[in-house]
Amino acid sequence: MSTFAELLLNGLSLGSVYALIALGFVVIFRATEVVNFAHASLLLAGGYVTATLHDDIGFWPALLAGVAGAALVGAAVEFLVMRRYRGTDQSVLAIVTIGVDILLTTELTRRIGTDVLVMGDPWGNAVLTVGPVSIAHTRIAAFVTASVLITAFLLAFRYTSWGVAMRAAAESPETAALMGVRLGRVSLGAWAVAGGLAAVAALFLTVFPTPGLERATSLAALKAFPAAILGGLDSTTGALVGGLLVGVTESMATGYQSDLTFLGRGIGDLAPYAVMVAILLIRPAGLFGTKELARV
Amino acid sequence: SSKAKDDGGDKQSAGGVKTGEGISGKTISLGVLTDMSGVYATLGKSVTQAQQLYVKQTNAAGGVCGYKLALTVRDHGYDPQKAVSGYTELAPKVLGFTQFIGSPFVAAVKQRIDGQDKGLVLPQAWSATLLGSPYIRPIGSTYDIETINAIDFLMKEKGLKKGDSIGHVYFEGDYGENALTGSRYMAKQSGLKVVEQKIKPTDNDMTGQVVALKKAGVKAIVISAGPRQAASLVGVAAAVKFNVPVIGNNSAFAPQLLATAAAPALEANYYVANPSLPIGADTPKAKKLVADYKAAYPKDSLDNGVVAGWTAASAFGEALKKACVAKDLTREGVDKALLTIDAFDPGFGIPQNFTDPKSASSKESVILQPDKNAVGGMKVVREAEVSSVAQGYTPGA
Amino acid sequence: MEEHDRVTTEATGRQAAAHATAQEAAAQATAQAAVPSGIPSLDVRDVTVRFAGLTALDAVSFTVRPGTVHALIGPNGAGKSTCFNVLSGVCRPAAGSVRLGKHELTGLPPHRIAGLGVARIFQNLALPPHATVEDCLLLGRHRLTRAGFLAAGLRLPSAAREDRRHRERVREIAAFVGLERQLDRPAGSLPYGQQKLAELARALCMEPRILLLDEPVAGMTAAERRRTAAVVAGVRDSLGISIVLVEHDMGVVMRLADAVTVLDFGRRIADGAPADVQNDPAVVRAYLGERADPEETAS
Amino acid sequence: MGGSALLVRELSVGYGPVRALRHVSLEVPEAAVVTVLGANGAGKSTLLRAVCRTLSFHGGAVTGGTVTLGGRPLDRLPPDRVVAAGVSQVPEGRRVFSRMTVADNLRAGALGGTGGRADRARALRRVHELFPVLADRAQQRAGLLSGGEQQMLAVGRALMGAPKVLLLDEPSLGLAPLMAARIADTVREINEQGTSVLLVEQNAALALRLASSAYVLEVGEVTLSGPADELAASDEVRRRYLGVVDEDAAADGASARGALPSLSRWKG
Amino acid sequence: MSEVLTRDETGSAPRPARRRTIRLPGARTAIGAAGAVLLLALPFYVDRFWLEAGLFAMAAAIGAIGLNLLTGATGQLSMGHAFFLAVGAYGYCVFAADGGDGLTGLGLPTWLAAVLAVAVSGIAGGLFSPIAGRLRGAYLGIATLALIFIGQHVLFNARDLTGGFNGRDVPPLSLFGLTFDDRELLVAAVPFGSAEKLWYVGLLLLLGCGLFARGVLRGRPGRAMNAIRDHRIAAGVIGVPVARYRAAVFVLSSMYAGLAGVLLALVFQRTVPDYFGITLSLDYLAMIVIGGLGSVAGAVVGAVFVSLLPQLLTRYSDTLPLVSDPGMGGIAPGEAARYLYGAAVVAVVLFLPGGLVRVAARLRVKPRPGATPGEER
Ligand SMILES: Nc1ncnc2c1ncn2[C@@H]1O[C@H](COP(=O)(O)OP(=O)(O)OP(=O)(O)O)[C@@H](O)[C@H]1O
Ligand SMILES: Nc1ncnc2c1ncn2[C@@H]1O[C@H](COP(=O)(O)OP(=O)(O)OP(=O)(O)O)[C@@H](O)[C@H]1O
Ligand SMILES: [Mg+2]
Ligand SMILES: [Mg+2]
Repeated sequence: MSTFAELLLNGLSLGSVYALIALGFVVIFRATEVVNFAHASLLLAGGYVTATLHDDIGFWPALLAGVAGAALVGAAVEFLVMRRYRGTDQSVLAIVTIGVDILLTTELTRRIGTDVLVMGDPWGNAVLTVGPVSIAHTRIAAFVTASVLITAFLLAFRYTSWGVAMRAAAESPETAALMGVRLGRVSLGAWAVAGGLAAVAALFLTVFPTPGLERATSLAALKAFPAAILGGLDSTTGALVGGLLVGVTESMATGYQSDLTFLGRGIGDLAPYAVMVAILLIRPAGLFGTKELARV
Repeated sequence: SSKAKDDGGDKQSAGGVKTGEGISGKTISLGVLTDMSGVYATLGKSVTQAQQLYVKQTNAAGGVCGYKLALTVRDHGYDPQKAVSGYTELAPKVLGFTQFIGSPFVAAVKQRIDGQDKGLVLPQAWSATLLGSPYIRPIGSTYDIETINAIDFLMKEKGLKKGDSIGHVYFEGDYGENALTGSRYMAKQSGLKVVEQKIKPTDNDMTGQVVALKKAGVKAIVISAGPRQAASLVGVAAAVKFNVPVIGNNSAFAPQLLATAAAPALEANYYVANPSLPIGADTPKAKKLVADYKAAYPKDSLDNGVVAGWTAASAFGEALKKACVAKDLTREGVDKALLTIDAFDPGFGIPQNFTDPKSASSKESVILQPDKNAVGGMKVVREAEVSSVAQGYTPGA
Repeated sequence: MEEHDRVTTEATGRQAAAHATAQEAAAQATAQAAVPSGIPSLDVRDVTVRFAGLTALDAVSFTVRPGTVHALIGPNGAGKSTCFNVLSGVCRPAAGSVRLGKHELTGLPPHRIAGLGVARIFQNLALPPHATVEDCLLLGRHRLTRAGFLAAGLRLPSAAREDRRHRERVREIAAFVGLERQLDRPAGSLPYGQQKLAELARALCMEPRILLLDEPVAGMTAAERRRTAAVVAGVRDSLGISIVLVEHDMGVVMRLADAVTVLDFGRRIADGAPADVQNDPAVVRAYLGERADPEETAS
Repeated sequence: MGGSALLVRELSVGYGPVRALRHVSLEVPEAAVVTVLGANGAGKSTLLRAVCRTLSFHGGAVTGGTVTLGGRPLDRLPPDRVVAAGVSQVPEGRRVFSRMTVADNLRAGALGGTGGRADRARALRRVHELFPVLADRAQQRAGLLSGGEQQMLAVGRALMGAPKVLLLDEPSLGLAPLMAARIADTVREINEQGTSVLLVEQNAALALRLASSAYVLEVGEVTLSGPADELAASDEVRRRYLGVVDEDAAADGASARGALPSLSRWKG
Repeated sequence: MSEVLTRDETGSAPRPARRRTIRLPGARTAIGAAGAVLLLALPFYVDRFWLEAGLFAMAAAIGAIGLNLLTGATGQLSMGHAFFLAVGAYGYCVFAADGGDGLTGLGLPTWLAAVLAVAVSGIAGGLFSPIAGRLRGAYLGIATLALIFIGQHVLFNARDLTGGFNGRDVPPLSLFGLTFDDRELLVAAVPFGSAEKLWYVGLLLLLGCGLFARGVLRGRPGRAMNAIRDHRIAAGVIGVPVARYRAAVFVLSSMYAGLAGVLLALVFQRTVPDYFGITLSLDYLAMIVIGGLGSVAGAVVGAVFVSLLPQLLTRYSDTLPLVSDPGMGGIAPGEAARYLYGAAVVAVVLFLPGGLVRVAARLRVKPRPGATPGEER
């Protein structure tokens, strides 16, 4: 039982990191309807800035700088690339983000080289032990951060005019422009925010229990895809629930691997996708996503 | 047409040395198929740089047999298509390959190597599946043997005993699964039980694995994964006070880890089995290599990839020298020459025996321990040794 | 549109009324002559549609006699388009039945209903913006053509023959609605009114037995409306098919309809001949509006 | 602030090689209602797009001429600045944000406005009075509304911004007669409060009654213009846009019947 | 290629309708013939490296055509294409191998094995149709990503079928007594190895697949597919059985992928699981976007671009500017290649909206300045 509790807790804590990454996908998707494949590289950028600066200026300023840096990179991507696209097909833009991702990742991995960079976070490898189970302080911080940020975005999307403008721009740029929405600013803002979020996610993705930021870190961002989708690509609540679900699924599949050998080993990575497909079969727009309109 | 077959592939040079593909004028071309932008970039970079260093030094010393060596490097980024293309491109131009990263890719062109090209390939992969070809020759103990030796170390010096369980965390793919073969064999021979945990290179957080292994009550853990996974595993285990020894294969450590928060735990509880002495070994050759490498690449860290690259390049060089003595620098000549080398020591403590293509060139492993103060971050805790189980083990059997 | 009606009907009202009877007689006559035996009647019985917390259709019944134009009118949100959605299979009613001849339509998927000869135009345009008008119309012939993946991929002669034949018919229909010169333009570049015509042509390309028209003249000038109305009348007269018409332009409704059903809040509030319905107080109150100050009609 | 007269001078617009407007000049004086009549494809929507600078979304561009609002050129501004300058448009074909709720659509309408919270609340109340169904359906997604309800929403949304100049592209499209009349009242009412209106409307009778002056656009050019009542009296306009059939209506009708297009049956 | 299907650069902006081009009759045929002769003669002149690169491009083109049918023409985003390639490649091995290497092999004639492998890919696509028929857009895209992970899992774990991480050998194709392996065959004094021989097979397959897809796109199914993409509900009302069509296109597209997989396997001579990962799927998407969505020529052009560019860049990496030897602090050759590749993807999509085929079309149809069609409406 305690193993189960431990795995559950571990899954939830891992899931909160995924939720943070997924939130980045959600923000861009809501504002531009683009699936952002470059999110992984934003993550790397944010982490890189934090990791290289913390020695000199201390952790919190470095984190702030990381957030700002990644936001800047995100904004630059929007300004230099996304904005120049003159078509309407969002899947084409998704491909563009793949190109951007290749560029950014190559540059950052070249800079990171073969190093493993540490974040200099204040939590270290401390764990909180409650009865039989223990949980890392970093993960508690991740959970709190994810919850706070996700709630904040939920409220912002729903209640501020920024949120309304964003959704309007995503749905029909032309009509939104007629409402006075500054299209450029909205999507620039979204990309910057997504960049900032990526930097926060990068922090939690690379602190204990993982050794640090290195070139393969961006691959881990892929795991947040099923999280974003099964929650619903345009839902902040979905990002949280999806992230947690993916985390728990992965943790359980790993923890009970030896009881599941008939499926082949190493299904920890596969299980989230299986859950995702199952959920999509029942709810094609994810758990909390906006359903497709069905009237003519 | 330009491709029309012209006979006379083999030429006789002035000195009476027979030459063939890969040699033009006074230059011997050697191929390097490496990964400097993909998942094995860390390894690829060190290996390649060490080999370039070797070539530079050899040429400075007059080359081999009066021929200069030249490396042609192709970076495939661990992409099968690029790797195969790289091979196709270089195969007609080079005498052999001093480096070929990625055993699946070596396997992909194995038919061509064995069937028609017949050039010597020294892959930087230690999977036993590559054994058996007279042309493809991994250097040093393969992962299965290394793992057997590693567990042997645990049993002899870390209190692991018959009836205990050990955990084995391993990568999907050639490396991990070959190591798993070793641990399974060892377990059978020594009455241990293996609790398997397969992971992927994208997994960076080993908490789930630690929980599972703790639940299974293992007394020690073998990890056949990357440095990050090792660091996470050891770090998490220490944090939850799960104090069992952890030992990894040679690829499961990088000196960079000693700069991370996991360093104390690694120094306390982590061991690495290695097919040779570490880069920081106390041999004259090692010391010279360290000095030269530092001079040539001041910004790069010293790791075992340097040793591996140097070893492979010098083994190839050795074969070339022997072939030159036999006045046959054709591919066959070099292959034959390698088969006569039975105790070549590139300077890292373990002699290599290339006479039998079916078995690894050595079965010895050195056990190392992370140490911040050592060059390359590792110190020796047990000298080169073959366990008795490894002695009796034949790969693939 | 109200004013507009007043204008037109004021000018042509009597004449239209006079026509109405003549026309009805003519329609009756043509109904005998032109209604192909294959045109079944459409029976809508007690159809109820509910959306979360809203009854969009409440036990609505009406019958479309073969070869007639049946108008469905009512205020915005009365449930007219929803009714079309039921008829064309886009939306499944909670209760009730729709019968086309001997076929029960409720529960059939849209393409099966289309296969039975029910064609429809959409209130909010549904033309692919990049395809040429010709391709749009050819799409309408989907149900009448056979070429599958294999035939089309291998360019079997049968597919080529079929293609040629149907392109000819498409041109004929385009000429009929007046789009022959727009055939190779992308549908999205046509002005709104012509897009509506293209929709109509596409529906005609399905060689329907029942044609459902959802606001066919919206967004057209008076002259264009007259022309389109003439096209619709031409369809009924020359093809003899049944037409269900939803339209807010009462002038057009009065000119074309043989029978009218009025919906309000999903309920049927009137049903009968156009002239009767137009004077029904409930209809006037709910739909037409009671203001008839002289100043308005004077323009 | 220089008044709110909208002045269009010698405007030419092209969609690639297609020339949609040629040297169109037009004036919407302060606090006036001006209407533009024209057949399908005459370029009415194009004109409104040119004023609001949304042509680029349709692959079109202004090739000549100027647009000024109260003397201030709107020519090089992005669309949002045009809105900020006080021009608001109800685009053709509804264009509601179908995945957003009705309430959010109305909020989107207020995005470009300069009014405070109280102004917005007042505007919202007025829209709800005008179209009660929008209040009932506040939380429904706009795409699920009926066609006419969407049109009401589109009009209501434009009213939320309290513009100086309101451009309406066929506001009565698909509205029931009763509702169309209500729109007419609304236009009159907001005009009385000082907003100038440029009205494009197929319901020419309604448009001419509301407007003080009118323009007729044909194939991209202004062919007629003048005070609305004069235009309403012209034969051309009566025949083509008011649908008034001449005295020999009967004959005309008969000939029309005779000329009824016909289509042979398909003998598949 | 199929003009109608290429997406336009500006949303609703349509192209000018009439293209007044006076084309010299025969000029195109002449160019076509010259191209054909060139392609046929290549194996006599160029190295195996180039032939192999060409064959990779051909296989990619076949797969991309299939993906374009699905994503470009029907609007169903698929990121799981690599899975179906794997099914084709491994399917062929299983059917054709004789079991000599200890892995499952049915020992069927190789041509039959190829046909069956394609069929099995189609079936795999069909099995996915409950999901393919239900999901749309990004949701479908990422759901298909699951296929990749499932595929990788199976490839690594179903040892008997796949040979695990090291993959399995691919039996060479034999047709009419000719075996497409590396045993040298002298043709006009030129030694023909597997690459030379397969070249012609590849050309033939690509031609066949391209023509077939073009027929489909221009015919009745193509129109129905586009209708589904543009307006699903309306398509149903017009009489298109939407779910059936979506499933059918998914199956067809999987079969194309399967065939591409078979060809790739034959070229590689060995199948390895690492190849069939997410990168491959993304590459295929890049191909159709770069080439031009919805058209056959677009898929081919995009495939050639995407599969040859990295090869070229890697091959000539040493001569690229700014590139230095490893360890010299400069940009490594592989990195330079990736920079250029990423930049090319971005640049093509941004500056050549509609894809590379539109450039070709534009060059062909040179608009004469001043001669604007007197488009009256
Ligand atoms: N899918 C749906 N979900 C929720 N409500 C719906 C849905 N479809 C229609 N409605 C509601 O049902 C009512 C009837 O809509 P319908 O489209 O049938 O009206 P209509 O008579 O066609 O009106 P109009 O003349 O304005 O087009 C409307 O109030 C609409 O909001
Ligand atoms: N995106 C476009 N690309 C090319 N041509 C266009 C485009 N949009 C409109 N046009 C053309 O420009 C001309 C004017 O169109 P516009 O939409 O302005 O007409 P309109 O007067 O509003 O017609 P309607 O009354 O039908 O709305 C038409 O010939 C139309 O075909
Ligand atoms: Mg309606
Ligand atoms: Mg218009």
